[in-house]
Amino acid sequence: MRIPCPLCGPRDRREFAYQGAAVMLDRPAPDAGDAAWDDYLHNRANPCGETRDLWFHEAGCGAWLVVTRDTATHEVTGAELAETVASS
Amino acid sequence: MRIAGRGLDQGTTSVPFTFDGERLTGRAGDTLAAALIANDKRVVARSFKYHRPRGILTAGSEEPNALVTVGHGPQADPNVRATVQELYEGLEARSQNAYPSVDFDLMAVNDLMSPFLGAGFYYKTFMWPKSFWEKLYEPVIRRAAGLGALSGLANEDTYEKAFAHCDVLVIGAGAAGLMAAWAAARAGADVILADEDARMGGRLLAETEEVSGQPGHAWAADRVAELAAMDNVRLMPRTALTGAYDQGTFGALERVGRHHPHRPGKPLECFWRIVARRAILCAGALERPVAFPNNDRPGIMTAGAVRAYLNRWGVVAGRKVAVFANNDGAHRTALDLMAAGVDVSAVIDSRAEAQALGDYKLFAGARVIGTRGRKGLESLSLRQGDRTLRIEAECLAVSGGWNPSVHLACHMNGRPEWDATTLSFLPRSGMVPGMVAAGAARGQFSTAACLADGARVAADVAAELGLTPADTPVPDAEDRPYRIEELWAVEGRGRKWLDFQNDVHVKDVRLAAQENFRSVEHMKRYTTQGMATDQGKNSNVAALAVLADATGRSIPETGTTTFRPPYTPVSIAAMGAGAQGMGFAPRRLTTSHKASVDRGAPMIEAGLWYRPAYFPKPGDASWQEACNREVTTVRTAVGVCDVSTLGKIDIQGPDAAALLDFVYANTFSTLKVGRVRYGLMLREDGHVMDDGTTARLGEDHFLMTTTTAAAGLVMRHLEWVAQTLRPELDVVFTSATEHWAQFAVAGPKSRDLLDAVVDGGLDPAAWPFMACGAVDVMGVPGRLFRISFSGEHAYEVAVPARHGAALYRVLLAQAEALGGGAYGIEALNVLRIEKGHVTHAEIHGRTTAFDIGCEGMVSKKKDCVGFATSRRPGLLEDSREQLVGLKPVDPAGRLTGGAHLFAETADPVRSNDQGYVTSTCHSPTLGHDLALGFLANGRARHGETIKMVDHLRGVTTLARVCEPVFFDRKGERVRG
Amino acid sequence: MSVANLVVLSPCDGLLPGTIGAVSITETTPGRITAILPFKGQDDAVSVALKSALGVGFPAPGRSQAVGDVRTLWVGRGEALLMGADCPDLPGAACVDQSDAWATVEITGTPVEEVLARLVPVDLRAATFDPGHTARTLLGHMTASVTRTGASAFEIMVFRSMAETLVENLAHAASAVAARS
Amino acid sequence: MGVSGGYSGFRVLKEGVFGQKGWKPVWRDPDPKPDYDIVIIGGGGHGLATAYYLAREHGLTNVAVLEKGYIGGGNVGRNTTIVRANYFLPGNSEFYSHSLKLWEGMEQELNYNVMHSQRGLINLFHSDGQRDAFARRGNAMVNQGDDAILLDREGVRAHLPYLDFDTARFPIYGGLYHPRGGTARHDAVAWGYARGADRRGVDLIQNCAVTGIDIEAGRVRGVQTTRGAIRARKVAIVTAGRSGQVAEMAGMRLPIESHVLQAFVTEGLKPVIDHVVSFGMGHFYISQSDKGGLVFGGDLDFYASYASRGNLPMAEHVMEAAMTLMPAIGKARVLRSWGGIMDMTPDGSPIIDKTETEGLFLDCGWCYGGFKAVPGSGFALAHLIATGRHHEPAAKFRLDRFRTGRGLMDEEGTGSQHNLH
Repeated sequence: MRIPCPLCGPRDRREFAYQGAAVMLDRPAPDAGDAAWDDYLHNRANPCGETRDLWFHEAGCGAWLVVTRDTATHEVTGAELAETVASS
Repeated sequence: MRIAGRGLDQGTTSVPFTFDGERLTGRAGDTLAAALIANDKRVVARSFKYHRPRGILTAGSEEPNALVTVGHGPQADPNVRATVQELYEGLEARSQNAYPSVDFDLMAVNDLMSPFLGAGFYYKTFMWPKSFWEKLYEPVIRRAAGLGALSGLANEDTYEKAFAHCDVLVIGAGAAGLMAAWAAARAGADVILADEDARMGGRLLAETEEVSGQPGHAWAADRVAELAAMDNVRLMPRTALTGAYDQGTFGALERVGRHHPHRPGKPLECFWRIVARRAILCAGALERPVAFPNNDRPGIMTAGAVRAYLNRWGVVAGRKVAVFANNDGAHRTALDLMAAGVDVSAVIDSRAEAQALGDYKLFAGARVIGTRGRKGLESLSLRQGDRTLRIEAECLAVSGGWNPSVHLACHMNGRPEWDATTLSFLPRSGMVPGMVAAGAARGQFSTAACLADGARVAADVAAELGLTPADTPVPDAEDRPYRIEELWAVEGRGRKWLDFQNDVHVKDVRLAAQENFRSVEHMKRYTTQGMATDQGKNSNVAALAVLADATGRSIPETGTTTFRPPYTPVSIAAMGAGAQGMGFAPRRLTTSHKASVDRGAPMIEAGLWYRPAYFPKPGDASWQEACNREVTTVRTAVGVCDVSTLGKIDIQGPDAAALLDFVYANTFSTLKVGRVRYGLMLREDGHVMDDGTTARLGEDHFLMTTTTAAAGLVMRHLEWVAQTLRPELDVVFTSATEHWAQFAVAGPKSRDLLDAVVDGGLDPAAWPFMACGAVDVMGVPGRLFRISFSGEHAYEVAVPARHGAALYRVLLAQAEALGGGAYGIEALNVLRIEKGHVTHAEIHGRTTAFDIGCEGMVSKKKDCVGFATSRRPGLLEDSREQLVGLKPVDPAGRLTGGAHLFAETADPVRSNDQGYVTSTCHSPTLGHDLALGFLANGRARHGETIKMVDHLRGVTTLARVCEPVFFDRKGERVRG
Repeated sequence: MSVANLVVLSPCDGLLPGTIGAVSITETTPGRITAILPFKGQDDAVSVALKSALGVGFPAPGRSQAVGDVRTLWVGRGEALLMGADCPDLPGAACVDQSDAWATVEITGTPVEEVLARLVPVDLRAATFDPGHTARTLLGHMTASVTRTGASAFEIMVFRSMAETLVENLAHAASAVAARS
Repeated sequence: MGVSGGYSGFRVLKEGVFGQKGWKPVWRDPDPKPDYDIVIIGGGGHGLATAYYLAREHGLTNVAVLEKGYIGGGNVGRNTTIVRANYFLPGNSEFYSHSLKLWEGMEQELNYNVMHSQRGLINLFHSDGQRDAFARRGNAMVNQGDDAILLDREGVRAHLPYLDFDTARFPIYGGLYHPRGGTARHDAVAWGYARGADRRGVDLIQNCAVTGIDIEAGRVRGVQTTRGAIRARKVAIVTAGRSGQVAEMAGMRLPIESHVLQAFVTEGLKPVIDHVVSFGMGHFYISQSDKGGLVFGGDLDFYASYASRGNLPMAEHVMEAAMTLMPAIGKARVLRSWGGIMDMTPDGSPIIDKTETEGLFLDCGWCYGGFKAVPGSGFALAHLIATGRHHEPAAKFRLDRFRTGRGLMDEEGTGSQHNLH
């Protein structure tokens, strides 16, 4: 499996650490309440198909990425710097 | 036997080897199988279940029968395919799965029992009495099962792994593959051409057909030479593609050093990770046998193998050969044999309209219905219409048609489709993204079609890559149509074997259907069909056809099982190359490593680092004595310990403090420049992630310290926060761990020590507890932190790592002059337990700030990672297990790590469990054992006596619950 | 920099140089190394300041720049190493001394790509990885910085504490390559 | 009641004499009825065991098990066959203990040889700290009434002399020995429960995919399937590897992310490994099947996936762990690899619970520990469906523990949020 790092180009999966669904970018306010935090931290759409998830190029450039990927086929259709996604 | 004048390597040197201890001779270029055939060895193995005598079936890696052990001692290599193993001088091969010998195997008694040992019989018996399974049945079954044996000795051979990258990976170097590689290379692509055979050419080496007016093998040799001369082509013979993985990644196994006598240092095998923009699957096709009664006798081979042995190696497995097929391959085989002067006793063609193509006895519309010969084929019976005939034959060449090698194309869950013309499964396009099939791998069976297909597919691939395909002329070659008629199993008395190695026959498949194991997966699992070392390459399609027939469905309706990697088995040593011994993970060494080793310290692993456990001295009775001495040294004089392994992260920027406020539960923006503060870091789930001290070196400049074990995780976490949760913060950071060598200097005389090494001496007023700043250490710019893990007046002094070794020696010399010395992590652990400092034994991932008594550190005035979730009701309940100290009621009482805690009079069972012990030590300072642990509602129970029970070590001790600080509770010594 | 009492030891002290088959491995001494991490929006300013002070700018991802012995080497998102010169005053960036953090070796010889292909997952073929190209990647199980310095020469950097593992890994790979010929 | 008849050694001999002609289908292939008391979605190990115990323990036989493919085709047919009760956190401890007891009577109970082999399991440790952590675990096991023995280095050597005790990167300090741990023939477990349920009148309906869950006024009414609508008063979702998709039909989002876990089997070899060996530092565990194949695996590939296949980095890591731990198996050849879909919960422990929809039950989130749990899970879910009350040993497998933070069961201590296990 190869992940197209926007900074480094396509790299072997072994260079990356994984952190799950990109909904982790939408962190609730501290006082959002237990239900919001439960949903943020635990509940997942967990799709069989296209998903956006978070990868850390740990053995590479150190960038966090949002990768668009298919969980059924492992096709990777895109990768963006998470910082760009989070700042927009 | 060897046929004069045949084979590609005639007249080459003879090669001595042994088989089951017998000295034999083959010739250079032989496989072990070819050499065994040349030496008239018929029974070369025993089958898995019934221990039936078996001979060589095929001429390739799909061989299910001829598995042998090569070599001896630690080099012994079980389950080697004799059909793949190249002969070399001194090769030592032994047969397997037979006792006392492959010719006379006592376990063959199983075959007599076979009427009772049908598919799945074991699910229905061996249940009584209950205890007999482990004691009797299972050991007997295990000993009878298995094929070869491992030596039991640690591997001593070299294996390696490597990466390769290319534009186009061509898999298989037969007619299609050579053309594909040639065409792709001429278009300018970087090409890797891999073939599992030692010699490239595929079936061109095994057949007599001409290509472009040359013998096929000669044409292949020319192409290979041409490719070898091109800079953009890498030829990888002896390399089997084992798996197709995501985004154009392939696994491949190269046999590097298996074709010659053992050469120390040379790898036996290399496991390749090949990354290709495109792949062309030219893996050819595998011939399938026909299931007829007693079709497993030695001497019965696939027809293609008979031709390969004859044409490539000049050997044949019997004086009289018969041929049985449902396709034209039968005739081709007969003609080749006759041309070589071999007696062809009959050609049996199941197709009624078949015509003889030469001067041989043809039985059209006939079938083989039985065979004779206990240790090898002697004769066969055939039925043609109403008549039955017996034909003498020592070798029977069988062809049930060809199965395209679609395996790699199926590795990503794609299912091949049934083709009613070729009676085979063909790959669909797109099954593996970027891979296309060409030639026989997609059902193109004539040489001409393979050549043309290879060229065409390669041209398409080159165009897709933006290259300009060069004009690649396709040479002339035979272009006969592939004519085949369905024939899977022949009725008649006797077992009709499908899976030769696992001893699955037609009746087993029918029994599975009869018992309603109708799904192809159920049938496979119930009968073990296709689960042998060939993974059904020889038998799956026929078994599927039998199942389809038994269940009244068509083959496509019945489906296929899944092909999964690897295509051919891969040794663990190859895929795990480099890891044996110390290679499994990097070793991180501090600058004081050598000095510690020189002092005899046992070095122990801590988060990839090595740290000294303790420093023994002559006369020490045990490690405990050394540890006690080091603890006392620190408490009474001064000790020195390398703490460079702790993670150090340099954090700078206008928002550096804001970042720290967000990642730490407590506040850092209020920290003064030149001061250090202890920080507690939470995971977003509200549990403690790590702890450590952070120093403020400047208004916008901090240095964070992490634990040794969590350094990498914390770095990842900081990047996470900075890049995704708080991207607006103007802050940057980088690891500074490796630049610095840092040493703890702890004990009442630590100031005296540092006063001697810090340039200008140490002004006590400038260095209160938790101060930090730059100092020069013997002329070297360094840093000093007045922090303490031991609870003593202590410092940590850091210099650039190039000076680390020297500084450590200076510090030790100074310490020794003051009556102190080095201390290791055993003593460090005792010191911190005496002070009640937590480590990852306590912050083990399941504990919260509340649990460890640091709830007050979680600032309520700001958000931080883990803040909201740490407020969940379940994480703040008094009933939670809370950090406590434990002291034995009897000072001689033992406290042990991992023991559980109970009320004094309660039975030590789960329902009474109240907690557990995390850390223990013997405190030389206090003269008894100490422990930290977690106890339900523990903070409210100080003073209570509880029972500590360690079932595993047989220890029960009454202990007093106390505050988790045992020494200098007011912290006077650190400040003193 | 060193004084009489605090002797200097290089990361690969006692481990190198070495020649195995047709490759040679030597420890190199890049001089002072400073990690430069520009603050928000300061990338260009930092690059200009570097360039005017030393002639080398802040490198693009995957690239290095050199003027004589002074180099800048991209080592990750928003971070480059300035090597071979004291760091000029760069108000727009954090500058962190890393002179002692790295073990740096040069590996040279005809089969050098083959040797590194045993350890590094990145495509280092000359066609795609020119002199001056650099990659943060793995070498065995270590994170590493790999830079092509010539037709048959690469510079490898790993953290100092792993110098021994680096030398062992390279030696193993080189031996296996040499044993094939 | 059933069709397949009793199994015994005598019967095997008799059928052998008569050419195996007397063996009848192990289960029927009924068409679905329009109405059942209970519908279980998922014909894997847990679903089949649930059906069996509903019939056996509660006399409930108007039950259908709906399987979209073939029975036992999910993780119960694709795992490393380890059966153990060596958990230590409250909730897990009592559950797996109960499950192991059910294993120990399974063959006689089901009249089916699942080849449960209590050959002993050894978890290795490599530091003093790990020894204490394993001591905590072992003591919890003994507290629970199970077996655990703390072995020192020489104790491990006596059991496993082929390990690398001298040069391995992570030196062996000792091991936690669980003599009652072992393996079983995985497919047989599914078939045994299927046969047992079928014999008691449960309808096992293969090739029947559920496409919708009918809910009216907060109460479950039945399911839509590829073979028509089926009414039911109670419906249980027991679909490991597809829990998220099926729960979505009921409007639920689960605390689950599905991952791939690879496993490997070598060619057959004469007996060489007699135990189950677990090497936590290398995320590696291994045993040898009765057929002779070394069956082993490692950690998750670590990316969400439904592809049932993995990639090379983790496969290589597993082989590397094998080589550093037991270099004597280097010449064994991997014959086949496969990937299972693991429904990972945040804390790594499962869920057996009611849902907010009345009559709808959930049995999911088994992470990579579902096989050993088959009997215990089936027993507990049947109890919950039949009585409306949690079975005591499974009472802590609650869905709301993540929201409340109460009773989290994070055995690995890596965190109770996704992708840390």
